[in-house]
Amino acid sequence: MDLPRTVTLVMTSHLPLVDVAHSAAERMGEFADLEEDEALNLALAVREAVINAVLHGNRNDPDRKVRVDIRCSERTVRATVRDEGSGFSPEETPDPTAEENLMRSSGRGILMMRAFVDDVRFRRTSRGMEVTLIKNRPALARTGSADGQALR
Amino acid sequence: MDLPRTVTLVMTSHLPLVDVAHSAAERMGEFADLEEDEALNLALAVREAVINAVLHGNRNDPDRKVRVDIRCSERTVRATVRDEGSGFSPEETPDPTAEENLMRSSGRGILMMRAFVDDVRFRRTSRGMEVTLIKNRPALARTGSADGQALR
Amino acid sequence: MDKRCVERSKTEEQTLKATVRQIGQVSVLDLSGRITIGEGDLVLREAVTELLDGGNMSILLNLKSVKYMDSAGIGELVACYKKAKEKKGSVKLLNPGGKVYDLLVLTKLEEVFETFREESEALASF
Amino acid sequence: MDKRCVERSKTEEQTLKATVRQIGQVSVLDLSGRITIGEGDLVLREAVTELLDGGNMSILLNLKSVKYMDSAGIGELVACYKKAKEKKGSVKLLNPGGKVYDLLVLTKLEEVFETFREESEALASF
Ligand SMILES: Nc1ncnc2c1ncn2[C@@H]1O[C@H](COP(=O)(O)OP(=O)(O)O)[C@@H](O)[C@H]1O
Ligand SMILES: Nc1ncnc2c1ncn2[C@@H]1O[C@H](COP(=O)(O)OP(=O)(O)O)[C@@H](O)[C@H]1O
Repeated sequence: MDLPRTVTLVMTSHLPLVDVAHSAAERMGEFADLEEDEALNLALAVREAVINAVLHGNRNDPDRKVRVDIRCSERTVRATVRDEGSGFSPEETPDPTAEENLMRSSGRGILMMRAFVDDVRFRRTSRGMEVTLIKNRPALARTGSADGQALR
Repeated sequence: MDLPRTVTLVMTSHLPLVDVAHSAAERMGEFADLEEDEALNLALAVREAVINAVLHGNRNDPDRKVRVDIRCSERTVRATVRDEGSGFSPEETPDPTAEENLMRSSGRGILMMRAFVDDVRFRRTSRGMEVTLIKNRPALARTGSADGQALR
Repeated sequence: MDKRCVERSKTEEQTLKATVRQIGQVSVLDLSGRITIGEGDLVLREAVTELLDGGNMSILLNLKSVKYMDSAGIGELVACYKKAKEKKGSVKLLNPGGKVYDLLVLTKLEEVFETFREESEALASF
Repeated sequence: MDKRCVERSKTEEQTLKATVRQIGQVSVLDLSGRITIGEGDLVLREAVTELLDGGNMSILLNLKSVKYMDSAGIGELVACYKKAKEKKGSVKLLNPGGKVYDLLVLTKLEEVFETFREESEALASF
């Protein structure tokens, strides 16, 4: 089978460009045979990671880039979002579902990422933060039937 | 003003991924303040160039990449599509509107690119073909009023 | 905020549309599209602020046609709720669809918002 | 061609939908969506081939709800035209919208295809 398929996206730190990453992730999800709703979930997780990369990581600095690698392999489709910021420790972020945080108007992005994909991994590198979002592909897609679609 | 904004997209040579480039171009067109229809035209031109890069340039070889750089500057939004093929001479391609070619089921991509954007430039490099599609931004967008949108 | 930009920057299906129906003392805000950062959230904020500034303190957000929200969108819902409360008004929710409802549950905000399935019930509750 | 894949691979609004209305001897194929490479073109090809194979030789493609085509889409239109002609049938066009019409003009294919604005006129022409 004709895998992996990859798309890499490098964008300047402009918030409206998050939609480019959103669309790219949604389409890769569809090509990976995710259900329409699950492809949207992948896109929403990527959206949250890219928003954070632009706002918190790169602090809207137009000279800093956000890089998104989306890869469809046999069993998974995964997106890695990298920024050029100083990183953070996800375990130290406040729980947005705690009583005292419920009325905050932000702080729910990571919660949403975790809900929308099967696995979320954070890594701090020398260049910045790296967030990997992993979605399992449906079993059906991994057997013969997806072959026809691989090269259309 | 907060320019240029750029998105770079690198993808494996899989035809269905053309939609990722299409969406990216359409959104960049919108962010560049093109009318909705003109943003679609830009996307359609990029679509044709990417199809050619995948099919004719990279000949569907999954190890070869297609690279699309989309850049929104003060006066233009431009997309450059690069493949890793052996290139071609556009002036030698048959005119699809000539009587004897009208009934062919292919050969209209370059004609469409030229119709959908303001300028098309072809360049053969040592690494492959390079097609640049340029669309002028509306005058309105270049004066003060677009500022608000630049960083939302 | 420059409304023109917000509205022009997205393809038709995606821009959040907000229209008000005044039913007795209640302002029903019919929303359709998506509530996302830099666009839908701003449209929502503007619409609710306008209502509150105009003295309309009972606001029902009809979410039936909202396809999805991101964290900024749900954050804006909370911001609207708080803004109304400060002015002794209230913001309630009508008919959140599958994806939006799941998000309210995930974030535990269904415990905060009064949420209704029937418009008549919602109207009667103010 | 695996139809399931073609239909699943795109979001709802974009997949080309093709439905047939048989009016007398004429098969009207109502198309909606986009006709693009690897999806819409395949849907169109399959639909027209099925009609021809079933002995339906008078085919009217209703393009009213086709938003756009790429070069593969317009190429498929030509291929359908030729396939019908070989079998002594014909493919005509109804109501191409702005973008599709412009493309027919650009490619000089409006000189090839008989094109109608009124369905009744189109039906009478076969
Ligand atoms: N890429 C990043 N770089 C630096 N800090 C980050 C990054 N992503 C998230 N954070 C930190 O984690 C916090 C929680 O993030 P999140 O749950 O997405 O909520 P929000 O972005 O709304 O605050 C952020 O407020 C920020 O302090
Ligand atoms: N990137 C490319 N690399 C090599 N050859 C190309 C490339 N793009 C176009 N061509 C050549 O130019 C011809 C005309 O292209 P086009 O007008 O897009 O029509 P079509 O792709 O349908 O043949 C192609 O058939 C091909 O021979």
